[in-house]
Amino acid sequence: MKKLLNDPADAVVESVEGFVAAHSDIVEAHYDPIYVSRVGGAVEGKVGLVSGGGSGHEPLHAGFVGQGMLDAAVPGPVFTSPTPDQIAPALVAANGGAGVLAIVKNYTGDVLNFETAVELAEAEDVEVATVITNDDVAVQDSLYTAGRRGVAGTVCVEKIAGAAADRGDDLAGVAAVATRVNANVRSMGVALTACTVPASGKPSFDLPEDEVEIGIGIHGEPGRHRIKLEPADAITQRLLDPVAEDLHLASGENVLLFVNGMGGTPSSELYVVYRQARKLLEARGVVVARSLVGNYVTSLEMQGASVTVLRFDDELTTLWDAPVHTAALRW
Amino acid sequence: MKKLLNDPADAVVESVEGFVAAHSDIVEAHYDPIYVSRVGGAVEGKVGLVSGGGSGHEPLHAGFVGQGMLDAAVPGPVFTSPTPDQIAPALVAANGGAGVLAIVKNYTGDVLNFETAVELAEAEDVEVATVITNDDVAVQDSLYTAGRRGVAGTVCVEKIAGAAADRGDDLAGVAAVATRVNANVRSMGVALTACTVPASGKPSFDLPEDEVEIGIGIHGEPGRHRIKLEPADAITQRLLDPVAEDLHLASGENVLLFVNGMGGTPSSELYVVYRQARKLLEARGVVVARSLVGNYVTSLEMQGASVTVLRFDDELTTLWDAPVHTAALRW
Amino acid sequence: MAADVAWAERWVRETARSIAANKEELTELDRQIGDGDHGENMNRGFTAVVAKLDALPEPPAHVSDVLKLVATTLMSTVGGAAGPLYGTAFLRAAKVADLPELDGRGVVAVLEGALEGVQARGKATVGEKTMVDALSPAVQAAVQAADGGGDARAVFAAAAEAAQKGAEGTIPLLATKGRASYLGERSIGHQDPGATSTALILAAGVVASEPEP
Amino acid sequence: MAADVAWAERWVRETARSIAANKEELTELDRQIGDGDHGENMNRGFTAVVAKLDALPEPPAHVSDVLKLVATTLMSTVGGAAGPLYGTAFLRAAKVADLPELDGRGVVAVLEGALEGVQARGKATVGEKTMVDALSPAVQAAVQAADGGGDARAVFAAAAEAAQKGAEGTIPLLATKGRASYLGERSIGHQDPGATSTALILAAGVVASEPEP
Ligand SMILES: Nc1ncnc2c1ncn2[C@@H]1O[C@H](COP(=O)(O)OP(=O)(O)O)[C@@H](O)[C@H]1O
Ligand SMILES: Nc1ncnc2c1ncn2[C@@H]1O[C@H](COP(=O)(O)OP(=O)(O)O)[C@@H](O)[C@H]1O
Ligand SMILES: [Mg+2]
Ligand SMILES: [Mg+2]
Ligand SMILES: [Mg+2]
Ligand SMILES: [Mg+2]
Repeated sequence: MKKLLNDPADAVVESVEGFVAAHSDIVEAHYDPIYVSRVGGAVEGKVGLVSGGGSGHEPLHAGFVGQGMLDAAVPGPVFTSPTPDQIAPALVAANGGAGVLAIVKNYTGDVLNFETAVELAEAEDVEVATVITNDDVAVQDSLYTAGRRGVAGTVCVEKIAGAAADRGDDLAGVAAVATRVNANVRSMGVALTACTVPASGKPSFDLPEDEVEIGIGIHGEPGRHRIKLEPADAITQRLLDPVAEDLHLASGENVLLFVNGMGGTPSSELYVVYRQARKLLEARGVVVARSLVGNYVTSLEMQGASVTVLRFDDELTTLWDAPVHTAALRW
Repeated sequence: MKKLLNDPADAVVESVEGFVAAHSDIVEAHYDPIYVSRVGGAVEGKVGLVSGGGSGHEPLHAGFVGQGMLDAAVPGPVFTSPTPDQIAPALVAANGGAGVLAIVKNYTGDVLNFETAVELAEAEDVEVATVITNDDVAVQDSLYTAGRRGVAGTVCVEKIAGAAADRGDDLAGVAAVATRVNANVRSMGVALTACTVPASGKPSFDLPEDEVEIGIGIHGEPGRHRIKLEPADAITQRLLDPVAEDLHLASGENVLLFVNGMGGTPSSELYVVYRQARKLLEARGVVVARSLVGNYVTSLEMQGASVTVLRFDDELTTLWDAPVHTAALRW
Repeated sequence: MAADVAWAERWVRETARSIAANKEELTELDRQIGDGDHGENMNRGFTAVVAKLDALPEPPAHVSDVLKLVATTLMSTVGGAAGPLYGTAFLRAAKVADLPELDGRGVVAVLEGALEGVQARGKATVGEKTMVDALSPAVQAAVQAADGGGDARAVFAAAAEAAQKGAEGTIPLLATKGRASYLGERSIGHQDPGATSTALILAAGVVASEPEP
Repeated sequence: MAADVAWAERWVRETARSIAANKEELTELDRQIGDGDHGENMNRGFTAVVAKLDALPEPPAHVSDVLKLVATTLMSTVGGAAGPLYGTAFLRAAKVADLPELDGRGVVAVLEGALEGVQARGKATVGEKTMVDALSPAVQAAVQAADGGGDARAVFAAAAEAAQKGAEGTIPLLATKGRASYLGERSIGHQDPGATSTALILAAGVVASEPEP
């Protein structure tokens, strides 16, 4: 394993230290337990937004702390949900008196740890609503799984819910917007290589030089099936089609098209994927009204990409366009 | 070779197509010969800025086209300088009547092709000044080399010269600012892995699992020497010290600290490098006034990073802070 | 033999030792069908438990004190799915371990409490390829052993053996809970890491009840 | 034999064939001490040259027309260092090839023009591990052969042989120009890709002057 790290046990803390030092105008860190919050603390009267989860998905979530998005982010160990005693103080710190929305990706660990944390925060008189994101169409949502995973679509939920909180919606309102985004966003990913969790030092799975994993999550877990490497256009279609179909996209609808890099794929390749995904949407009569291309929800140094589509309506478009000022997303 | 590409021969064009489609509010592309320019064309009365070079360094340069930075960017084949007949039309297109500054990284190929292009543009009555960037301290600037390479510091030159052009400096003035930035910026990089040029399909060099290359450039070329893998703090010191010494940084000086990813290294690791580089600067009494951390000048999917330091004065700081609105840099 | 607070402390320390010794194996199992952190997670948790035990100003008075310390420590250090699940398991176990010493029936109650805790949080039933597939047969075996008049040690030994068999029995199962469920059919053929750590924890309880040499 | 426009066209087409056949080798040499694109670059250029030749409404009239077409095409399709250097080389060569047919002296003039062009643009002298190390001995050998009364073919053959030796002679050299110079000492022990392509280009000229079978 080759990484620019010191002791793997210190990786998360040292990375957070560097992150808040580089962006000290936007974020600050609390240690022991560790979480990242907006400089200046909770905004009086605004609904607070908190997310968190295992590390290794940077810039998710700390990179999205700042005006117009999150108020706090809680990083667990790499690919491991943070603990309730880490999450609860972040929930409390994000409360400006109007309550807090917890945005949780749908993994057993994240859900369970946030559940307990919410109980702890409520015991300190913080009103908390929780929205669970589950946009990954690679997982069939049925009796036979833990339910769809929350992946890149989480960024859309965080951005738009952040804008709703900023314009003054109350907790129920912000939660309703977040739920609506989650209901209208779908993703699907591909891995060209595995990634290596620093503490284990071994690749998360073994993938022959001529094969790719379709339907991967963001924790270096293997996907649903393997195929021989294909041209980007063909792979993109394998990602876009299930997304479009699961959303029941109709001709004339407006969408956000978001091509997300898994961490180790150069942006030139992401734009090749974007190009084809857009063509396929346009062939369906769908209008790509907004775009996002880059590494936003990653799996360490994994090579690969995911395609996310969010169905827009006028309100969601306006909220997407609203100003955001975070380390990783800014306009 | 595993990449999200179609025919490698089409990679540059398809990537540019995706890029301009995703950022159609900022950039547009011209094909045959291919270059990228600001939507709306040259700004009347403003000095135009043009850069270019081999592809594979994205977001450099097309990602920096937009308000406050470049007016046009010319992508060559991967790691191969564009040709004069590609560059010349971009120079002409960027001319708003006040002349054009060409920002060229110091490689024999780039310098020679821009030279001819400038002659061609001048033949069309466009006044052109050229600034050559050469910030890479890994190469000793002596009789025995083609001179230092232009690497990540080029972003600083493009950003600050862009701001100078925006505030209305004339061509000589913009060129002087660019020259001053180049004189005060130094970089040094490390590679953990090689990268693979799509057309060749082979890694640019072979690096054992326990070794890293110190002093690499941005074309997948091997560095000056190899060492056994060390902790991030030790490697960072090997990058930062030569940079600080070459700049003769003195206690009390203000700098921009820029940690650049080579493309395949996750941002969590870049922040670990940033943390240590900042500590080392502070130990020298140097004030880190501004920071930039991310993939800005890459070598395809290479894993690694470079450390860039720019000595600030008040004017350069103001110009760095001036608004910029490009696909890859925005504030 | 009856299981007293000294036994409980030995159990926990032996668990920590065993988890550390099997850290790589647990992680490797999780790498196959999960995200490759289970060994790391459990080891972080039990290392913290031992540190907390060592730092106690005076030795714990009751079995339930030990189990409660394990519960809160796992909850606040393990994270992931295993943290809340084992945390709740030990919390419920602590609640029913309200006697100074546990006899065979007492051990059954503790194990039943643990199973109840895991199922209350995780909603998994037998056959879903989770730690429930080790813990549930362990409870059944414990009940049988207690019905047959077994003492604490005998009951625990029966439970541990059944847990081990249960863990191995997860190999052919298709996962429908936890991360492994995302793999669908591909989860078949691998042993569940959580069931494996459950078997290790129970086996450690048997070692702890062995007469000192 | 004298070198006429038909020969020039054969030369160029044979060069394109040879470069394509040796593309991988050139790239591999460039991978060792450069950025691994020289084969790709040269092949892109000469493929374009052949396409342009094929597309001409009528065959070129003069040797200089062929060389000029090569020059402008390489300049606009090769990029990198080699594009402008070979482009300028062929441009200068075209300027001196102003006769319908070249004799031995004519070939010398062409090669001298090419060398002058490369040096005007690239500022490299002999021993810096560049294409100059193939082209410069080629010119010397050509002069000698012409002095000895050699015809175009004999002069070209002498030049090609010397270029090949010169290219091989770059192996022990320390690069001080071009990308390889960044490697310092580590550039020693590898053959320069540009010198190698120069040798291929000259060798193609000899093949082109072989009597048709
Ligand atoms: N719903 C559940 N009920 C019971 N056990 C579960 C459940 N979900 C997961 N587990 C157990 O947790 C184990 C994984 O733990 P761990 O790797 O530490 O957490 P994570 O999956 O969050 O990385 C699985 O092997 C399984 O035994
Ligand atoms: N200054 C120079 N003078 C003469 N030849 C040079 C010079 N710089 C580079 N070269 C030649 O160019 C070759 C490299 O060409 P190529 O790989 O196509 O370009 P690049 O180095 O831009 O990738 C080198 O092998 C060398 O022979
Ligand atoms: Mg985990
Ligand atoms: Mg090149
Ligand atoms: Mg796990
Ligand atoms: Mg080259």
